[in-house]
Amino acid sequence: GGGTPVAESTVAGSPCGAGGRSDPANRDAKRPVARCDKGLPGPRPLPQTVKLRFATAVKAEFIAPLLLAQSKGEFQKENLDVEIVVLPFADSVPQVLSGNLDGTTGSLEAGFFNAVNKDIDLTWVAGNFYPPDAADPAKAQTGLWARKSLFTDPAKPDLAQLKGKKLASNVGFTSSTTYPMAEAFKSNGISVNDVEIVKIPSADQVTALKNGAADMAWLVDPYWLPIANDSNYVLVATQPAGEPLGGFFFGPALVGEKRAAGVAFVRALVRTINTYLAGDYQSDPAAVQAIAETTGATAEAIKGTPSLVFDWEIRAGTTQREQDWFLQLGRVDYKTAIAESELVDRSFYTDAVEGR
Amino acid sequence: MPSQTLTRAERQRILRTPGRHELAPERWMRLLRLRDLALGAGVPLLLAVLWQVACDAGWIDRRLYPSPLDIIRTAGDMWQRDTLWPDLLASLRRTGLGYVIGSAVGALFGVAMGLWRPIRAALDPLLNALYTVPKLALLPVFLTVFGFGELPVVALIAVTVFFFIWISTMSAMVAVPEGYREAGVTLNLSTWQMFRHVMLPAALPEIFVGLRIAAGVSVLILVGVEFVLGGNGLGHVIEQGRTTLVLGQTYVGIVVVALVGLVFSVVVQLIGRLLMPWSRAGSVMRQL
Amino acid sequence: MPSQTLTRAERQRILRTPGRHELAPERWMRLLRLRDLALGAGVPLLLAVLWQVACDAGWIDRRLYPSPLDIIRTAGDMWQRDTLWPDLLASLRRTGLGYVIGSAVGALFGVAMGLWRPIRAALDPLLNALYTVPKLALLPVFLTVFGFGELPVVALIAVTVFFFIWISTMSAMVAVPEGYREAGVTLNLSTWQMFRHVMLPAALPEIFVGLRIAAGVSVLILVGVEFVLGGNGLGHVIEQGRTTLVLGQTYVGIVVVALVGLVFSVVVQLIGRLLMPWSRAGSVMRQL
Amino acid sequence: MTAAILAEGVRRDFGAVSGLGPLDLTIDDGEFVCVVGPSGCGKSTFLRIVAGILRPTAGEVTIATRGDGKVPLSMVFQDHGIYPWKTVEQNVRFALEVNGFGRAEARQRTDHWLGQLGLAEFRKAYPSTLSGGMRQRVGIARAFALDPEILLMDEPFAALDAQLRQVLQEELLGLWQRDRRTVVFVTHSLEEAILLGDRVVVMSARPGRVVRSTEVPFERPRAAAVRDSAAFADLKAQLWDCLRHEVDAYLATVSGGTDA
Amino acid sequence: MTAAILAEGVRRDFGAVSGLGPLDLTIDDGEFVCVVGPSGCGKSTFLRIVAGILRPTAGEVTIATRGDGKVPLSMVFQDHGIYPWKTVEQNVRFALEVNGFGRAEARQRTDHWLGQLGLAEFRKAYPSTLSGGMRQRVGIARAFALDPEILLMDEPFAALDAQLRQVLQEELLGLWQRDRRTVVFVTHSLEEAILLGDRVVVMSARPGRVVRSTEVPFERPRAAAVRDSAAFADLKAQLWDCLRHEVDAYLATVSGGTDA
Ligand SMILES: Nc1ncnc2c1ncn2[C@@H]1O[C@H](COP(=O)(O)OP(=O)(O)OP(=O)(O)O)[C@@H](O)[C@H]1O
Ligand SMILES: Nc1ncnc2c1ncn2[C@@H]1O[C@H](COP(=O)(O)OP(=O)(O)OP(=O)(O)O)[C@@H](O)[C@H]1O
Ligand SMILES: [Mg+2]
Ligand SMILES: [Mg+2]
Repeated sequence: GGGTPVAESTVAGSPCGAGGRSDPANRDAKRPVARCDKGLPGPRPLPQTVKLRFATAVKAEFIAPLLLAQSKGEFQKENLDVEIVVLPFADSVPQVLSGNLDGTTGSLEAGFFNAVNKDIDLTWVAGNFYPPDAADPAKAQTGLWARKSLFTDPAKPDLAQLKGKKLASNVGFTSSTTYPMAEAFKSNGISVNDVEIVKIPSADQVTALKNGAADMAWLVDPYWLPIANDSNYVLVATQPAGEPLGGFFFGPALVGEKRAAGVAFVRALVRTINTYLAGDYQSDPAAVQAIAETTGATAEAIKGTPSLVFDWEIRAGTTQREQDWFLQLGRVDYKTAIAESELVDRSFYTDAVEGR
Repeated sequence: MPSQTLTRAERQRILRTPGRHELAPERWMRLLRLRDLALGAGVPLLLAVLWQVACDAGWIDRRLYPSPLDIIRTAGDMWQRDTLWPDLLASLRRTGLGYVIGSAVGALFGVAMGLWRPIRAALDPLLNALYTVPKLALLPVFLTVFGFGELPVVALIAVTVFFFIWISTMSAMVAVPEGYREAGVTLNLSTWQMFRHVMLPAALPEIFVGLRIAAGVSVLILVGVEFVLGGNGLGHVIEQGRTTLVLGQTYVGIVVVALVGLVFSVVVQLIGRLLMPWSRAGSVMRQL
Repeated sequence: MPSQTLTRAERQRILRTPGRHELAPERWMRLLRLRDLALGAGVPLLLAVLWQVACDAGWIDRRLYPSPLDIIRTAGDMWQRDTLWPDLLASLRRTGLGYVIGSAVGALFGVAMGLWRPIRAALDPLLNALYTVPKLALLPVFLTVFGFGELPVVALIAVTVFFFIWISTMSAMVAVPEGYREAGVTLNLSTWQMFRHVMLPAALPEIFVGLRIAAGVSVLILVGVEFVLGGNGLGHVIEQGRTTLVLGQTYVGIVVVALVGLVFSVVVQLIGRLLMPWSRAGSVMRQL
Repeated sequence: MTAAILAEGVRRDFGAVSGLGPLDLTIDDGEFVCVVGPSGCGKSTFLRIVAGILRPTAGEVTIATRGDGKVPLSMVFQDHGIYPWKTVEQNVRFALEVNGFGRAEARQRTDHWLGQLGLAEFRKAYPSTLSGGMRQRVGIARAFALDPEILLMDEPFAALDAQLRQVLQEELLGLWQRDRRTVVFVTHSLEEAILLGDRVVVMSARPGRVVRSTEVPFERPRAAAVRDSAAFADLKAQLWDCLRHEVDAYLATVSGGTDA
Repeated sequence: MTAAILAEGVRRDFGAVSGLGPLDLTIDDGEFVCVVGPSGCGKSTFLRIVAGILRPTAGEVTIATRGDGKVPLSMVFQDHGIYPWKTVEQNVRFALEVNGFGRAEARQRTDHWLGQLGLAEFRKAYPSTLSGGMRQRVGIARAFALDPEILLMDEPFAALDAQLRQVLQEELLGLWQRDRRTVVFVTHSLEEAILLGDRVVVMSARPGRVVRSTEVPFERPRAAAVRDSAAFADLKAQLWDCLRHEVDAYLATVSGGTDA
């Protein structure tokens, strides 16, 4: 597991303190991530129990704040009764709209922007995580892995040499990883349109790399593990540093008439992160055990990938950067980017950490 | 005699007269065919109109479920942008190839297992178990064996179709009335002749039920496979529309898939009728 | 007379003698049944052994494809940790419920459409088109209609099973020889009696082929649905093993699914035999 | 006397083939009519029209029943018409039960007729395990047990041995005489026709019309000895001639083609 | 003379039912044997054993053919045994073609026999559009066209009208006399048996054994007038008695049970 500097100092008297906030524009890799003390911000139970239903595509480590908040009773402390259903992001959107779901979790894929563009009320209210070593390709992690033999100098891989090669992907350039990939390609002078997409599910992408069906693949946790120490493959691009590319999305009710419940929900998430998931949480057997129980994975499997940096904050410009690429690639069905103000609402987590 | 009269009054009369079909068979058949056509086209049309009305009235949220007119419009757009045609072609090629290969191998196994009990005994449990193995979960195996590109997609379709045709053919073979076989024995038919002239035609109607079922299955599995594999095809169109929430595209894909399935099924049934001219001979009641 | 002798020498002799089956029918049947069992169990076992050998010899990459022994070991582990049983139960409940509902409704439609041509004409094109609509793509609709929980899963299975039983039943009804119906007419059977005593038993063998096919389909679709929906069940076990790279778990799931499918199919066939005692009466050849 | 069956200009075409020519025939209430005619002339077709299985292409059949029996009409089929999924017993009993006979009566009648037809031992057997003649007997048992007002019989005794045939002929006559049922009996045996019928109707070759309708002059009950009488031989010879004429015509027409 | 068919102690059980008792029968090469017996006594079963469709449960049948015909054995089935998916013509021609007759000969024979049997007009018809008698004629045409060394016929003329029956009896005799084929002919008509056979074999009730085997003393060719001779009547009466005894025994045994 790895670790990242954490904002210290809690202002006495405040429910969390200055450490609970950071400048949204700051995307420095070494930037301290927002944190409060263990157990903070303290619960402020709602007058009446509110039932909420949230969707997640999978029960995996990266969604641990939601899972642990439920299993550790943090929602209960807020007088929230949260039900978690397993449903892919795209399928959950109609249910949010029809009120079957109060919110959903996911990443900034093209579908989110298309949905908002179609007046589907969906608001990004909290971030989720980023890998601890993001932006450091020297460390094996989630990112774009490529066959070493593609490059003349594997030590300093020139992405331009990926031109015309095959990229394994389960959705194509509509997911949130489009942005980091596109940036990496652009900085090497080629476009994502210069590679050929081979549609293959995430779980099978390593197989595809091995049998030649693909030359490269964006491997998410834990699929990069089998080739982490394989000298035939090299990591050429990673997720950007300090910038969650997804998180929690609220439907119209939570943003509107049930706003108090929305704040309580985010407060419980933030408290869960501070209490169980801060720093190198994988060194705490109890936390690993809790994650294992809620995700159904084994403790070893969880420890196989480094501790994630859970970050509830939303960086300024993330939605713009994602949209830029989707617009450029024609993956969204509108022409001018939607303003961040229509997509993001940071007031939930600021209210949570500031005790409002 | 009063009692006699009473008995007469009690008599029931039953009339056997020509029906409309007998009086003007050709006209009646034409009418029937027209009625069938009207009903067959009318019911879906009616549903579409109801759907449209529901959308227009706002009972259905148009953002999530596009109206029939929206779908037609989107389809027109996609057609003009040439984004539907290549996917349709790709899907047709895959499903056609997979269907033909899967049916051929399935029929082969079905025949062999239907005719020889030891083969049946040996393979039935194994194939029965393999039947329900989720083929998509074995994707790595398929990718390893068939590499990439069209081959694993076609193979997945073929493998799925295989099981349906296998079961239908085997059941049909086993169900052939023994009388037919017995007559064949006295005609000194060789195994091949017995198969060609007796077992196959006797089993054909049931095999064609299997072929019809498998036609639908091949389209279904095609879409399922294209959801995850192969970056084009109707399944891809649907899936892409879904994940990017361009739902018009998704519904266009669904409608096209449904039409493909309909045409496929009709074609299989037509071939069946051509191959089995005897199946309608002598039928009198069934026409009504 | 030499020519006479020659003719005699030319004579062919054909013998009709009791076969092994006729000489000791019970013993022979027992032997046959034993042979069937041995073959049926032997072939899968042989394949498993070959697989094991290939794994042990390193021809197959054990990290990607666990050996049979690995699978058994993992299954034992999972069993002891109580992580397999609840998923199996959940899956059985869903698939059982969906199968029964889907079959019942499918049979209903099949019967109605098989017996009445106007209904058939009206619904056949529509259902044929709906048949190939990828049900998973309509997940949002199902969720909106059925809410969350077990209901949409069961509904998806039921809807899929429906189409298979519908086609089989309808085809079977249409294929019932007219002679049976004609006899029923002279017996003054009511519509219900005609259905109950004539059409249904005549169609039953084919309907059971459909039921057997649908048994497998219900398991397949169950797994497919559980891949994306519902946080438990065998499909979830398989998918989770895949996404967390615990491949042993995936293969345990696959094997359990295969066994469930096998048992399901055998049960359907046994019920069929019980319901159709006449189907084996009078059969002499078929036993061999 | 009133007509039980009145056929007026009845025709039946099958596509281009006309199976039954314009046929006019009146069958009186309580009459026993035997129908003979060349193979394929439309005898079965006529019975099927009367039974309501087929509709005529033209013409009309009027059937009048007294209404004193539970079952107006029943038929013995040339190809047995029994159900392979019912045992011998079920085949008979089910027909009775659906026609309003009570359980007990249905059982009793079934037992009686299976016994009469020598099928008691095979009551639990499925038809596929029976010989051809036994299957035909099941069909006969069913029709007899139903005790219909009008009994249509299509070559019912063709597959039975001479003795059983005689036994059943007597059963049939007994049944007919007791309640004066109307019987239409198709047979290929002129002897049988003369022995059983009040009247013998000879049909022409396809499409079948009535070419001759002869009252049988023998008193009932007819002893088997009637066969040896000159009148019997004479009638038989007449019918034979009439029939031969039809068959010859038939063979002359149809056997043409490629063969000289 | 040598035996064409030699049955020694042939038995056939169907589960608990014994369908054919120990049967011993020798049929000479070129002999025309008619078999009569009560319905269900095992006549068809015996033919099926000889034809190789069924195996005996015990005993043995030895069949010796001269080898001078293309087809050693062929059979006319009681239930026709023709294929509904083949037209009348195909049903016959295909049987010829698979048995080594050349295309031209197969066509010629087919045409000939369809003509003889009055089916020329229906050559393109499927069996489901034929009358019962017509279907049976297709089966007969097929067997005759094959010109087998041993011809097994199971009630072949039962569904045919008296005239056609006579025509076909003559055809059959012609065929038999020309090449001295061996014929085993099951019938329910004693007259037919006496008229056609060299020998009449009477079988007992189920399980069938041979209870009587009588040479027919009439010279060939036999005129129809033979029927009127005293010897004919006498022989028929004898066979009738013998058969009645069997049928009575049969009815007595099986009709028991619930019926008095
Ligand atoms: N497949 C079978 N299963 C069981 N029993 C059978 C089977 N085939 C025939 N039998 C029995 O064997 C006996 C003889 O049958 P078979 O058909 O040989 O009679 P048959 O002499 O030809 O009678 P018929 O004159 O009525 O045609 C019958 O009693 C029948 O019940
Ligand atoms: N379903 C049908 N389709 C076409 N033609 C038919 C059909 N049924 C009967 N026919 C024709 O009608 C004619 C009369 O048939 P039918 O069965 O009434 O003859 P039949 O007098 O009963 O003959 P048999 O004595 O041989 O039983 C036949 O020539 C036959 O070809
Ligand atoms: Mg007839
Ligand atoms: Mg018989």
